[in-house]
Amino acid sequence: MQTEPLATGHPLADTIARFAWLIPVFPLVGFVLNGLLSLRAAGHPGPADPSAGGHGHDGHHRGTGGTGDGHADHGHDDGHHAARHPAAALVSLIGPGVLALSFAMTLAILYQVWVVDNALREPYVLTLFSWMPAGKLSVDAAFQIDQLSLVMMSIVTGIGTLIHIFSVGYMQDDPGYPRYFAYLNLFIFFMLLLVMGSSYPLMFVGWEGVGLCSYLLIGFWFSDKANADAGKKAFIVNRIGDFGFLVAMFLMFANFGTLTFAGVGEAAMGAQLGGALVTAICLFLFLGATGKSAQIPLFVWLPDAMAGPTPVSALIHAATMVTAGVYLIARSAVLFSMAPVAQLTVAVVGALTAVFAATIGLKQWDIKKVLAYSTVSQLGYMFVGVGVGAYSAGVFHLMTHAFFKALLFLGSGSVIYAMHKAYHATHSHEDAQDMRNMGGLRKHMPVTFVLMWIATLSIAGIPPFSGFFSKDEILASVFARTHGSTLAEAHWLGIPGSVVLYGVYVLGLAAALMTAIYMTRMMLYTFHGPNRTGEKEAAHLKEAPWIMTGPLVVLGVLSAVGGFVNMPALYAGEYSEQLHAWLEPVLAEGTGITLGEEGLHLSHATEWTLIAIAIAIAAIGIAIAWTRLKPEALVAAKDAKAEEGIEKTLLHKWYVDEAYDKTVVKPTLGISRTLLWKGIDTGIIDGLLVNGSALVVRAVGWAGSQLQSGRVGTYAWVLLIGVLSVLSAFSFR
Amino acid sequence: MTQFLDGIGYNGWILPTLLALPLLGALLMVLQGSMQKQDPDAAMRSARSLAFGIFLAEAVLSLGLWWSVDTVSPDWQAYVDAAWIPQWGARFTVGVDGIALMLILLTTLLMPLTVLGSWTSIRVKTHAYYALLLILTTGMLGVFMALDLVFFYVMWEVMLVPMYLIIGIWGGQRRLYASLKFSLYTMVGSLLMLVAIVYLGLKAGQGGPPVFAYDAVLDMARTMPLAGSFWLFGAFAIAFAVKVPMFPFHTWLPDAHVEAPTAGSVILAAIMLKMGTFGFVRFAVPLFPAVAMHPTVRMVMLVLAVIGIVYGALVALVQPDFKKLVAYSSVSHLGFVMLGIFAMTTESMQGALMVTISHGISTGALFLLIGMIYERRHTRLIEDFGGIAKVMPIFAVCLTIVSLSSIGVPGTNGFVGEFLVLIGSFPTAPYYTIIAATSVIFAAAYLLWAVQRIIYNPLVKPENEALKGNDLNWREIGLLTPLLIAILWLGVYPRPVLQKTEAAAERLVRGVEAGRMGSLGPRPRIGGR
Amino acid sequence: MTFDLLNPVQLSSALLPDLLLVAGAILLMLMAAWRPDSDARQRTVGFASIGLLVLTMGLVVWMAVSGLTASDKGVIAVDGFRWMVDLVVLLGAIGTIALAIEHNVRDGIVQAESHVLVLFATSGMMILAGARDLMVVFLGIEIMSVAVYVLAGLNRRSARSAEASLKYFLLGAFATGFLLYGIALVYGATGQTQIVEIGNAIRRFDLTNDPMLLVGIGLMLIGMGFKVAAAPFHMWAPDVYDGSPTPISAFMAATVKAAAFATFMRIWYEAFYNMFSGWAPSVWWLAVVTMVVGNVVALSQKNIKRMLAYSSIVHSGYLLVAVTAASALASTAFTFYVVAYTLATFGAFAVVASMQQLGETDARISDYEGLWHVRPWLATAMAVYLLALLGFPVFGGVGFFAKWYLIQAALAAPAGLTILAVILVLTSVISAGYYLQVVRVMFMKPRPEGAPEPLPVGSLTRAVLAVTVVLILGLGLFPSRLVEMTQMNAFPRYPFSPALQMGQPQFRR
Amino acid sequence: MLAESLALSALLFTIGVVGVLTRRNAIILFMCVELMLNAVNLSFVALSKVHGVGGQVFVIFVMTVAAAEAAVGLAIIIAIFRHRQSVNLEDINLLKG
Repeated sequence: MQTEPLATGHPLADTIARFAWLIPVFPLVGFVLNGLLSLRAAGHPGPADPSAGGHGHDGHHRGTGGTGDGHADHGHDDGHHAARHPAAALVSLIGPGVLALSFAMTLAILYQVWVVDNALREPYVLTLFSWMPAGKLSVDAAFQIDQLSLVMMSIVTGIGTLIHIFSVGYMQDDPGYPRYFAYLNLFIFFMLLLVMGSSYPLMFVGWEGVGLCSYLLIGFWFSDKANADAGKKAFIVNRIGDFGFLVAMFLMFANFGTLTFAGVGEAAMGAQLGGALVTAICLFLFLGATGKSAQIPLFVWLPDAMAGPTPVSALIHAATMVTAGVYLIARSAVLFSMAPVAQLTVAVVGALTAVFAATIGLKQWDIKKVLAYSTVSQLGYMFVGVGVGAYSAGVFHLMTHAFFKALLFLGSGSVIYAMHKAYHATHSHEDAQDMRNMGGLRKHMPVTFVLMWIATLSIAGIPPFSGFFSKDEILASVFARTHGSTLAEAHWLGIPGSVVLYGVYVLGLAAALMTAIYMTRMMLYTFHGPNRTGEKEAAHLKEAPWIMTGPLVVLGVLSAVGGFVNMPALYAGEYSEQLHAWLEPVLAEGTGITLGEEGLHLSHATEWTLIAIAIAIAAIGIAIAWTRLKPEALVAAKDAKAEEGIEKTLLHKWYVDEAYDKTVVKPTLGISRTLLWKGIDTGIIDGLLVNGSALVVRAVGWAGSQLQSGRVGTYAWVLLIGVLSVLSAFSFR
Repeated sequence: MTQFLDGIGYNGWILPTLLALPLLGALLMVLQGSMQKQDPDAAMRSARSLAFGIFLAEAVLSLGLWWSVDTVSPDWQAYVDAAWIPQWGARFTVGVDGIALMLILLTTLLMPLTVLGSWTSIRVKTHAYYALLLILTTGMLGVFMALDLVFFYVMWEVMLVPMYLIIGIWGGQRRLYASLKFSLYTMVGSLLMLVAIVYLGLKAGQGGPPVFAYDAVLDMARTMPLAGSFWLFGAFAIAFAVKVPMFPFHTWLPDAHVEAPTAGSVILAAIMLKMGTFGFVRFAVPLFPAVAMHPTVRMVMLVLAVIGIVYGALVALVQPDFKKLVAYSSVSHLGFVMLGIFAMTTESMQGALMVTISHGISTGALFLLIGMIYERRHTRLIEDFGGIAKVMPIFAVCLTIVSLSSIGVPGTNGFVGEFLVLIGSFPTAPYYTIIAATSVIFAAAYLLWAVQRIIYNPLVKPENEALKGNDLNWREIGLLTPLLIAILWLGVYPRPVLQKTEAAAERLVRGVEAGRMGSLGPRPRIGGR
Repeated sequence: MTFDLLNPVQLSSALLPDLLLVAGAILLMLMAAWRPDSDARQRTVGFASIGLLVLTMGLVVWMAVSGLTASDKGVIAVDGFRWMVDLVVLLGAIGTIALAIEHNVRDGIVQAESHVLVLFATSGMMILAGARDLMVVFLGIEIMSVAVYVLAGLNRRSARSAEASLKYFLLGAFATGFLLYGIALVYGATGQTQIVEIGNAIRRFDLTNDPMLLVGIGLMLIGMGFKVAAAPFHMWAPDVYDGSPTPISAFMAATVKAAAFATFMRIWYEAFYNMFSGWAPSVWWLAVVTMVVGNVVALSQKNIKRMLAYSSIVHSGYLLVAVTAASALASTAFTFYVVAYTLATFGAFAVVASMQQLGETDARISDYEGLWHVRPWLATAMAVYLLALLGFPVFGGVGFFAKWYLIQAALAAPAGLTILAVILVLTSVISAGYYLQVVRVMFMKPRPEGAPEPLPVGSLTRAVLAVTVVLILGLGLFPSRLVEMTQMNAFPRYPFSPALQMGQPQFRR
Repeated sequence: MLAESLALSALLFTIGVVGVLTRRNAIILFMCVELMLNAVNLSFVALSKVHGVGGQVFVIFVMTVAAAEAAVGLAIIIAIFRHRQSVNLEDINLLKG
């Protein structure tokens, strides 16, 4: 292994940062240990064998219907409440423990960056070994520590730690407990690779790795076909995006000769602004991002992904993995800024996704589905941000979203946990995730109730909660770029860029309105109004243990105050735009290209107007929901009528899944089976050419043997034919 | 290590020894078999131990090549040359370069595992079985090290009969059809190559006695006019394309794979298919660079390679039989190798070699796993399984890891090869590469779907529930462990392998570049260390 | 020394092995007729015959190594080619008698004369091997044929045997008519019956376009084609091989064919070499038709003897490739191929003979099902023979190099027979269909319930099997000695006509 | 004279061939073959007028061989007659395929 030549002399080289490779290694170690524990237990069938009574709870679980968490079923049905995994204590220590170590390490590096002068004028690249040297290609296993990756690392390890701790409580009774933490640790490892990798291929490793873990965790309760299907779907849809990522890398290598962030950024600076090459690279990269970050047209996997345990949804499908696409674009800031058309594409797709997903979120009954579509919608926001070249705004929203969406998911996890316990106690088979079965939970779960409202206000964009600042900044950035930026001057599908940007802005507002509506709706149905769980069950509803609510509280605080790190200069004075400033060394170059030399500045009046509009929209949304929706009128899921018309369409998510199934999946399978396999393979090649020629030869042989009649006369005639042929050959040469 | 090996003259005797040892073993096996006739169980035990011992010795012996072979040197390594049939110019000439080295090691290291994979599944005529396996090994190793075209051809054909018998005697239901199809398909290709080899030898002899030495033939072949070498290339290419197998010559493979016993499938996939690609790399392309790189020819090969990639994946998608699915996935994977070879850049060539090796490991492991579950359940139909992860968690873990490697998830060996092939091919064959890259989607689709239906989903079938407590035993874990380690090791740190093959790949690419311009270009020269 | 063949004493010396065999055979016939037939008697005469053959072989070897030659003027050749063919023929005869001694019981043949007939046929073949005069050729063919006509009908209890004999006789005589007419016309055109003189006359008078000569050669080609069972003159062969007692089938398939081909080669290379452009297209087509027809029809055979008969037809096609190639290399390839082919065919028939049940006359391939499980070595030996016939390396031993050599000859031929070589290999793919079919029946199928246990294999048969297998496999790994032997007697040693020497012969396909 | 003799010989030979092709009786077939051989003999004799005695010597050989062949052939025909009670070649087709 070679030591890093690049890093020597870097201000961070002599600090703890040179051990940054430990950050991903801790979770990897955790994965190995937990994995071994899980296998070891599996290998020794005993009283605590995970599959004991496996049958019973399978049946039970299917009874609950839908894609709900079935966690409480596992290991409980046989009545052995103490059926905890034998290694549970050790696992509970290792799983969150390794994460805490990583988080601590990240903080330590952050601290170093703080104390060392000019610590990160240049990114600190830590090369471990040469990974794929072949010909001109040289890909190193190297980590890049810079402001952007530090933000991401902090989010991943910080939120990760919280969610790990939450999981200790949430998953405690699951027979697959060590396996769960093994997967979770592995996920963190890959996520850290993704954000720390110093080149696209290394990022791709993490990219695919998190997809893999997502697959494993979505299908964690694989005994239910729906869960396993959801995992598979997530992986395959993601792979479509990965294809784009791959092609983008091919283009980069073929044209720039390098795949490191630094190298590509440098090469991109020299490329032609708006040239076909950078545009193509960016569009392919964006295809990758749409897969991972669930944007149109590849968003379909994310709602299904809710089949996984709820902490997984919080960690992977809200806070970290799904934001990888945003990170990818922020990482490629220069590249994207050189391709305004690609940027506009990103923004438009983001805006459309934001609105589209929000409409679906309006009519979902499953609490996690609401949050899932909300996530898709918010990711759309982030793409709008990075799409218009406001990379730091995108990253900002990424961060606040990580706070409040993790909180929302964990909160909903708390709720589901409580619902489950209640239904389990009464042996009911009702759906624990259907909001129609909830209602009035604030009495039973006050802590969760309060925290969830904080998150809701945050996501709706009510000041001073974090979501307000980030969302506002994105919308303001869009508005600001409608004039004078490279985007405004570009043409997207023939439409002038400024028109497109206005459209994006309006869509963003629409999405914000709907967000406020569906979030309020969710809160109303869940916590307000009368309880619809059932009389017997209601007695069992209670707040989750502190190991679960503890992390919720932390997230609640973050959701509430997280926005202060990047307040607008308009009113925050010297405390303004700190995140922006922090990220400047990484992102400024890209933003600069979009905005031009001197940048763009909105007048204060305009800014105040924009803020007012945003707040008004959020308030209107909440008001609409609060006044129009009547939780009292709701009936429990089992008594509910089927929806009609547009409501049904929304409930069925605009029938996108069905459309994909009809236009892509079914035809692919059909063509493969009937045309390719049965037709070409067994039909033409095997049947006609291979066996056919064999048959022809055999048939001719059979005919020949029929000529061999056994009669001397025939033989003499054949001989004569030979005689005549030979003689004529000799005579007529 | 290198000094020690030099001290014992390792390079001077290792290659002939590697060839002779299995033959000797086969002889021993036959002798032991003829002495032990009564108890088939006792025969099985003694036969498999003997076979394992011999293969292990072979593997250990071959390991020294890793150190003793100087892969950077332009000379053939471990070179041995002896007279054989002087009147025909046929010689016993063997030697290796970095490419052959890897394939030889793959073979020798995999063979002991195939014995372990056959440990309990082969119960009748065990001595004959292992004797054939041993002879097969000689043939395979011979192909990889032959530097004389006659010797190469003999070794090439030698593999056919043992495999024919292994499929036909110890195979499944349709073994007769499959074995015949396998042998006829292969023969069609190889006999045309025979004509081409003889022709080349005569030409190289320049009117005198024929010359079949690789280097001499190479020199001669590169000076041949395009029209003539077109047919010769065609003859070689068909022989190798059948073996690879390239679309549309692939239909023997699913049948052969499905019907062959586990070890047969493993060897077929892991090693024998590689002879096809090796043949392209060693013979068809460097001998006739002007033809191989002729725009039309190259286009045809690339198109077939890409068709193979996508087509194999799509057909794999709808296979009800897991073994058949893996067989079609081989068609797809080998398409990558062909793409890499005909894209003809150093990166793609090294990627092709990487795919060659990692496909051997992953698909070999897949077949071993299928064999293990087949021994327990006596079915390979995907729909017969479900929820196996609950009753056989270790099996499930292994299957998952191996499948991921086959899908090409980064961090596993599968990714490195495919990535290098694709990124290396893009500059010279961009559109083909993009189409080929779509297979990352299909590969995930067919394998994950199959894996899901096998180890996930509800556990409802009583036969599957009965597997409880019947998870992989220590032998099976032991035989999978090296493969799993290799999967991860090559995925994370493939550099040693890439370094070993780099010089050879680069020489090949430069030689072909020069050859298509009509000059001789760099090539390995005779002379061992 | 060099024999002067015009001197009767020296001529007799040159014919010493032939004379020894004939004389011995006459004595043995008397011995056989002396006492009533019995199995013991048959064995005694058989062993005596083998002894005589071994003696003759010794003489042949001695004459071969002592480097004897003869003047070109003469009716008999004294050269390596003759000795090689003699050795092949004698070995075949020894094997035939060895098989017959043990096999005759199964067919119910007790006549001791059967062995003597083999000796007479062998003497005819030896004459053919050296014949350098069309009269001698005719005599040799007839001595051989008349004996073999009888041998085919040796099993007097079997209607099939009688039918085989009749068909062979009638068609053989019919073909002899063509051969003889051809000889007459060649004689008419050149005024010569001596082979070398014919060649000289053609060169001297430039008869390449002489119609009478051409028709004569055509007719002779027909006669020869019949004897070597080239399609479409092959129709007799399957029936005759099928009906004859198995050792005799082996004798016919292996040695009779070798001898007939030997004289074919000698006439074509020594007399008609300069008529190349006249006969080459016909022989080319004959080779193609023979390869295709033999292979294709063999596929649908259910009887193993018939299958082997078609296989022998196929191999005639391959050998015709060597004739077409018309070069020194081709003649050595021819000799090599004949050796390999004789070993393999003979071995295969030996297995068929040892598989035959008492009184059984119809040897079906299905009888071999699961043979490996009851007679592993017999099955393995059969596999080796079949793979040798298929031309497979190592497992088929020398069969592969035989085919290799033929391809080499075809490709190196002055006329460039690339297409013929390709056809050769493509048709041999078809042959895999039936050769491997037998292998798969033997190895891959279970022994059927109630299938009769094969009779024990006698020690002589075992010896035949062992010798052939060892030779096939041994020569398959190290063929260079045999190559060396064949190269010592390369044709043609006679000058080409100027037209042929200048550039390529005018024959293109 | 030579040309006429050769023509006659060819004619006789053809008659023999046609006989072989059309007749179904083994003995008659054999007779036709004998006719072919004797036609050739005629050629030899005629040609020896040009080329010397070689042809005549050949004729002696042919006659000798034909006699031997006749002896063996008739014996074979008798053998088949014993099995089939017929010498009609249409009936003799046990061996075929």
